[in-house]
Amino acid sequence: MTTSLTLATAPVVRRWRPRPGAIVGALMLGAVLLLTAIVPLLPGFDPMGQDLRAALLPPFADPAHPLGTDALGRDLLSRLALASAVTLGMTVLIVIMNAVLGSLIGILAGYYGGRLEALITLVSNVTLAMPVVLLLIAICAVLRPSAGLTILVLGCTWWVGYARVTRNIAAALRRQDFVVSPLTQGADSVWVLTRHIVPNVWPHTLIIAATDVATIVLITSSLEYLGLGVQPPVPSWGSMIFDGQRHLAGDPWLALLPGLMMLLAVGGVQFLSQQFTAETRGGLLRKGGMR
Amino acid sequence: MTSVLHQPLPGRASPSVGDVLLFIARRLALAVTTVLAVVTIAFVLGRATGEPGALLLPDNATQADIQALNSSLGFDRPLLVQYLDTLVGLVTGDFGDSYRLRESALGLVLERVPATIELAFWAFVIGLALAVVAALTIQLTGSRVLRAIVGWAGALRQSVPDFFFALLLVLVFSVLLGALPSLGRTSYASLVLPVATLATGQFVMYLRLLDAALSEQAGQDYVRTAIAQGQRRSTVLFTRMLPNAIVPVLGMAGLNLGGLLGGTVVVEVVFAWPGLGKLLTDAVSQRDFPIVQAGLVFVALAFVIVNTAVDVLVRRIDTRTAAA
Amino acid sequence: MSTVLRIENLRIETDGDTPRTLVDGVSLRVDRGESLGVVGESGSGKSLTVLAALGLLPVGTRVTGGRIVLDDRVLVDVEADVWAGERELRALRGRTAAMVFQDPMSSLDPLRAVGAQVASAVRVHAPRLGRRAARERAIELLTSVGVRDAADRAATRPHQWSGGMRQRAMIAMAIAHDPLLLIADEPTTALDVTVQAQVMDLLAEVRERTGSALVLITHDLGLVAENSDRLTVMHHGRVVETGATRAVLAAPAEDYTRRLMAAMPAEQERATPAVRTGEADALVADNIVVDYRVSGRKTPVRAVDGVSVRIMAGETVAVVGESGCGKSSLAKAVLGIQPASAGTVVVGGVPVRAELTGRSAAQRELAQIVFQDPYSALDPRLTVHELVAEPLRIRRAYNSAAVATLLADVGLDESYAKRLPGQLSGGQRQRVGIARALALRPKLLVLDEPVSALDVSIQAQVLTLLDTLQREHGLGYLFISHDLGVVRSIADRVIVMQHGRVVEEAPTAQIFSDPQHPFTRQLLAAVPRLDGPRRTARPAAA
Amino acid sequence: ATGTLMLSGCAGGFDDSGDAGSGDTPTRIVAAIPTDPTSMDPIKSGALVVLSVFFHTFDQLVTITADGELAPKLATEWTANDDLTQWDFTLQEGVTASNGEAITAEDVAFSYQTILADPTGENFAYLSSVASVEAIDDLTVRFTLKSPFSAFPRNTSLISIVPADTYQEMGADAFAQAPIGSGPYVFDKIQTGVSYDLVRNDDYWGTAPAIESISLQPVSSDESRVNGVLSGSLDVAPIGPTQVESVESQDSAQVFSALSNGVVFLGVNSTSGVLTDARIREAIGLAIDKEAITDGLLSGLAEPASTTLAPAVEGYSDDVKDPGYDPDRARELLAEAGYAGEPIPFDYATDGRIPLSADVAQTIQASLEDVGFTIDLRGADQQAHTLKVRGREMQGIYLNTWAPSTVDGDLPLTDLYEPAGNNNYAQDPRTTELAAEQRGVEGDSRLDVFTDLLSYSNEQGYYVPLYVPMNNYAADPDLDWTPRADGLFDFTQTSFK
Ligand SMILES: Nc1ncnc2c1ncn2[C@@H]1O[C@H](COP(=O)(O)OP(=O)(O)OP(=O)(O)O)[C@@H](O)[C@H]1O
Ligand SMILES: Nc1ncnc2c1ncn2[C@@H]1O[C@H](COP(=O)(O)OP(=O)(O)OP(=O)(O)O)[C@@H](O)[C@H]1O
Ligand SMILES: [Mg+2]
Ligand SMILES: [Mg+2]
Repeated sequence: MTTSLTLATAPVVRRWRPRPGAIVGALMLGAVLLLTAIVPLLPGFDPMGQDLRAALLPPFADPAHPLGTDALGRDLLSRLALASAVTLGMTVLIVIMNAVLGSLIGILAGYYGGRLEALITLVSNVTLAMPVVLLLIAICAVLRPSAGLTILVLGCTWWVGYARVTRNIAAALRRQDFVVSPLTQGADSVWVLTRHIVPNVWPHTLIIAATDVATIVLITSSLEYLGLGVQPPVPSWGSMIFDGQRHLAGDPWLALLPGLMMLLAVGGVQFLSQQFTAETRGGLLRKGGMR
Repeated sequence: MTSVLHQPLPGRASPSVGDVLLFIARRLALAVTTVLAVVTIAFVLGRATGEPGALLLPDNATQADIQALNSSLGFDRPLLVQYLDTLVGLVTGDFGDSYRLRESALGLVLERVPATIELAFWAFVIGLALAVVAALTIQLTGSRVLRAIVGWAGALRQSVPDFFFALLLVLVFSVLLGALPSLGRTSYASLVLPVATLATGQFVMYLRLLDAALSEQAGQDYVRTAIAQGQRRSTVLFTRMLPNAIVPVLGMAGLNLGGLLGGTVVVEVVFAWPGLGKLLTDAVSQRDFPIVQAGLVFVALAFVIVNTAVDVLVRRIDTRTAAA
Repeated sequence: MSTVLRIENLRIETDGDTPRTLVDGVSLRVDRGESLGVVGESGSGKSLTVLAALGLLPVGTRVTGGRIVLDDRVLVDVEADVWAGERELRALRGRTAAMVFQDPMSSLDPLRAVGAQVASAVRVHAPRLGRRAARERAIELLTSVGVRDAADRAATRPHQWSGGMRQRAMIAMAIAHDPLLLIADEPTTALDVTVQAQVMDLLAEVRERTGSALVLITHDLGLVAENSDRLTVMHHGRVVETGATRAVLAAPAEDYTRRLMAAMPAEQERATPAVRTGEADALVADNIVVDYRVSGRKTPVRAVDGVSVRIMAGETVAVVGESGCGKSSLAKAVLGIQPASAGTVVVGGVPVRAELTGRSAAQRELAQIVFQDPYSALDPRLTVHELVAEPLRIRRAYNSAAVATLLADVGLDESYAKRLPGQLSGGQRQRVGIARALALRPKLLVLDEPVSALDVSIQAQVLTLLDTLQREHGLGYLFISHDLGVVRSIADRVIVMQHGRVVEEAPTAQIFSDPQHPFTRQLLAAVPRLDGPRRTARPAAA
Repeated sequence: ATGTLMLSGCAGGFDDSGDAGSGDTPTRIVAAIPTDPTSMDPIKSGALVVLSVFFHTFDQLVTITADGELAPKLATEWTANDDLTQWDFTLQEGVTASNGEAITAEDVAFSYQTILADPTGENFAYLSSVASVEAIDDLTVRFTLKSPFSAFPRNTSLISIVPADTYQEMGADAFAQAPIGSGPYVFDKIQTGVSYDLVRNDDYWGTAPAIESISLQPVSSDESRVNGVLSGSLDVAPIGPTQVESVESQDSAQVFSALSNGVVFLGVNSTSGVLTDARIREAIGLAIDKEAITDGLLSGLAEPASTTLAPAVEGYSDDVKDPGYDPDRARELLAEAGYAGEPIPFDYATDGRIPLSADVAQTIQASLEDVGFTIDLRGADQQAHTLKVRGREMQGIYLNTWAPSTVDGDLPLTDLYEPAGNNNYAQDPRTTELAAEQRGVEGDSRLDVFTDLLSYSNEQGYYVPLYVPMNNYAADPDLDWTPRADGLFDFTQTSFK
């Protein structure tokens, strides 16, 4: 059931015809990336420089700080750019780690089955049953909380979704003739795994990864709230929103600007990922009557 | 007439007693190993995070006082003994008293469970129900516009972190309109905002899954068969496509509900909702290990139970998986 | 008068800014109680035409011209701007006209008991019938289409039914309301010949009883010859020829019809065998046993039970038998994909281990397989060039000239090299599969139903190709098929299997002229032929 | 006051603790406390936040008023012998617990003795100076101390008196579930970590408070507390300094601010690395612009501190000076000391006791780096931070705060300057000596010792006092209430307008 579903929705290489959602998504994400890339090149870029006497300047009030300043008088535009780079960098790392780890585990489980699969099921159950936040708090209590630690912990615990999907696909692929065929021609499992299973699995991984970007950004920002993650004074979207939240009544832009960044990036990725999902075949239920 | 009709009935509609027992045994083994593994991880991490004595006494307590407290809590025993003690506690259901609150840890956890279940349940049910309704509407009307609107709204919702979304809800509905309580668990009204925060997220997730699954089903031949018999499209949608589409979604739902029952710390913090998540995160940071152990056992069990229930449900809906 | 369905000048196009014409000015007519055969190659618009008649066109296509009249009701008249509504159509579907679709596997809801599905087909147009009564009627219907113990079986779900039985259930649903018209869109393509014969018998019997007209869509000319009164031949979305079936087949007026008939495998054996003596035997398989372990069962399923096969170089040995008799399992055992649990395999004079992993790369190269389904045999992500290059790369013997030669061998020119499987027709895909199999110069080629998914014209091309290659390279073929016509035209020897055992083995000519085993005879009798017995006698009433 | 919206008629599931006050002035108060209280057994439990409950439900021998003065409560008067080692407390007559049990000197002695018997209890540390307690007669309790202690009565303000017979009959565990005391309020309902509901004790021996019922509810998030007050779910809640301005601008709430009894300071490990050099320690103090922090970052809701004691605290003296803000001098000192950019770890707690701690830490980091320091900023959650402080694991400087709940300098002094003190890295014999000395003297001479000690500390740069924060509260606009310096709630004098 599940396998037929996943196989049927398999994104096949087709002509590149962008959908409207994807264009909007690309624009949204592009805006964030552009900001991230361009702002550090501007002369006023200084995400760390404090000036308590110029704190909480509103946007557009001071040409030196186009988007205003935060509670410590730091340039908001610079911090937004740096935070975007930091958060996106972390997120991408975490997503890649999980995607690679999860797909690897899933593919091996699906391809080899049997005991290995049973073991992996157990491990993923334990991983799911153990709340990540608790794990992270506990680990941070031992080691110093840092962006690296967050990346490591999240990067090693969020893979179950990938493993499940890729396991199903790999198990289905394993029975496909085109996977069996190279074996009869003298190839070994490594050949089959690398040339046929992985290339047919990774587009699915990519789709999960795209939706995961959103989740991971949200999770890391929630973790910032608990002090686990990027450490001040380096900004991240999460910490900027949390810090800004305190000023929501008086100086709402402090929270809203990073929120907007997050909206643009996360929403952008989601819209963009719709490009890769299978064209929804409306089937027979779209039409009524002859016309 | 040839063999086709003379072949024995392949498989049985209802699984035999042996099958059921085997299934139960497997599930139990999985549950036990999962809980054991979780408890062990928690124990190891717990011991690595340090002894709690210093956190329990006021600032002017001396090192000697702290030492005395730590050893009275049993931290001076060999690690293995402590571990075995934990396991014995696990079996007997006695996790000891919370270090901080000096009450039965299990009792404290169980005290929070209703609040957590209430939140998780409503968020889950409302999210799923709305998603089903929306997905069915999209299929029935075949409206691209509707699908686009719902899709975009969903993407927007998912781009706002829960804590921020919750805050915005509070600002609008509690502070501005004064229509709903902003915190606590005092009346049904106080359920609205936390549930809304979680349910919207759930809704978006399930809608995506369901819409994809239903669209998948819409292209299946059996749908065409039913329409060609003169069945109403809505009947086909409800009685044929939905059960087929819901099977893969249920698997996800199981995982997800299991996760929700583990607590939703952020929402609990924003709404001062007395749930398990906050209790557990506090307990971890305060090194209140009895609560951590009891809570994790509950979370792991909830997870296993929910997923077993989902498995059973799926096997009931789709007997093919039962045969395999 | 007595016309049930009349389609005039039907035109179907795709939606969108640049519509493609899929069906172009098709006209056809079905009279009461009559049986109309519709033939034509794949993609010629057969299905769309009849789907349009019930307003079941798939999303993305629409009627843009012509008229459809069903039982004197105008469903569409584009010029007069008449369009039947969903309500009106619903009343007709299943009652005036009912359909039986090709794939009985996917045409039933996998989650509902078959009986319940039949019952709901009953209740659609008899809403006042109680659930109980509908259930009883469903069992009655199932019994009437030859399902034994229908009452018991009704409670089971489709996956517990065999293909033939599912098709019976489909027919039971279709005749629930004694429709004036039955539309059967390739109702037997997924079934083997014996079951196909049963299903066609059943349809004839049902029509005898109900007096329904039949539209039979297929690309099997033998099948229409035996089962239709009139014949419509379609090509590229147009009707090229219409007339009384026997007359058209006896003297095709149109070029396309003639070509179609020429592509049918000749009903005679190969003239000149290609067997090479003096070379090592392509395959000597002795006493092969294949067991499948099935979870929940103590004893394994024995799919192949002591089968021995010997194939000389350049010889084609066909394995025939009904579905599930163990043909594919035998092939897999020879290749080691599903290791034989007993028996020995010697390929090209080299004894090899039972399991694939136990065979060296060189040993594996000796035997190659061409899979039945050309769709799943090729990695959708690789180009034709890459696909053919793969076996060479595995062997580290890749050069692009060799790939080009292989492609040329199977009749694909350079322009195909860059295409993806999705951009190839079934026959072209099968050629790529063959090129892949040939790349390693095997001694033995196992062909597991290599043409059953292809329509006759393409099938003929592939068979010719196989013949040429065999003569050139002295390949031994283990040719698995249930299409006896194909087998007759290509095989030197035939092995007939039943329930995992060989029941008869003989040279092709002997099998066809003088079958010994009753099962072989039964199999032969079930093959539809142009001059086969007619099942479609019009009921006297008409 | 609270819950403008209560769905009535939805039976079950919730305790519809609807508004009691149907008249014009509400008599129920819902207050948010920032953290979960611990056990409701006052013998075992002594964490600050619990005191907000115990002040209402139990009597203590003495009490500390909102402005930090010592005042009689259960004890009407107290006297010490000459060397301040023996204290006699005379009790109020006719006090009964809410279950009718009379509270006498026996009960007081029992409460103290039980605490003293268990060194692992939370309250034990407050009584470290006590050798023994005995009831002399029904109304007199005598404390014998191990050494002279002039501020001893203040410590008794933290110890709640339980009815001895009841406590023993019920046993500690059961008592914690349904505690009984002699305070102006009695427990109505305890939901651990959710709400602590109190109702007025109509048989209270003292003056009856105006508020009929109190509900104390833990709400951990700043924003939630503000919104709770703004939306009417809460009547009073502690809030952060950044929220004050916006709450003030709203009609639906008012703000109370009061200078606290605590000081936020930098702890300095003067025994390791470059910080062993006094010049470098001095440079730290000189590099930090305290006024910029208090006026800018904290919006004026704090005052620069010059000593490790807050002005409200007994022992504070204006005479103690700190070197002030002089970044140039700091640079000179660094150059003199030959500081070559060795990184100095700077630990702080990301959440918890110090509002805006992350911002404060970052400001300090920036100021220090401005004069040439290399600072390695390390955040951790409050508990991990506390454990590190307690374990004396800080390697460089760290952000910390000390707020003596007795509002007396003795507690912080013990911790900061005596050998066993958690924050005491210097282990300087002189500070040890002075800290002990103040206990044996009273009045102005005690103040002199304090002045010496704190001045010496500043000179040595053992700590860098930063600021005295204000406790800020958002409250119902009609609430008539005085916030306490120690940040605890006491609603006995409170009413609605
Ligand atoms: N939904 C659709 N959208 C666009 N084109 C379609 C659609 N369905 C079918 N077609 C095209 O219409 C043409 C006729 O299709 P149709 O299914 O009628 O062929 P057929 O004669 O039934 O072939 P086969 O024997 O393979 O079933 C084909 O070229 C097919 O690709
Ligand atoms: N993986 C498997 N596990 C269990 N039983 C199997 C498996 N594969 C095949 N079988 C059983 O083995 C028997 C022979 O199957 P096989 O596929 O060899 O038949 P076949 O002759 O090739 O049929 P067809 O014409 O339908 O392809 C069948 O009864 C089938 O159900
Ligand atoms: Mg067709
Ligand atoms: Mg087969």
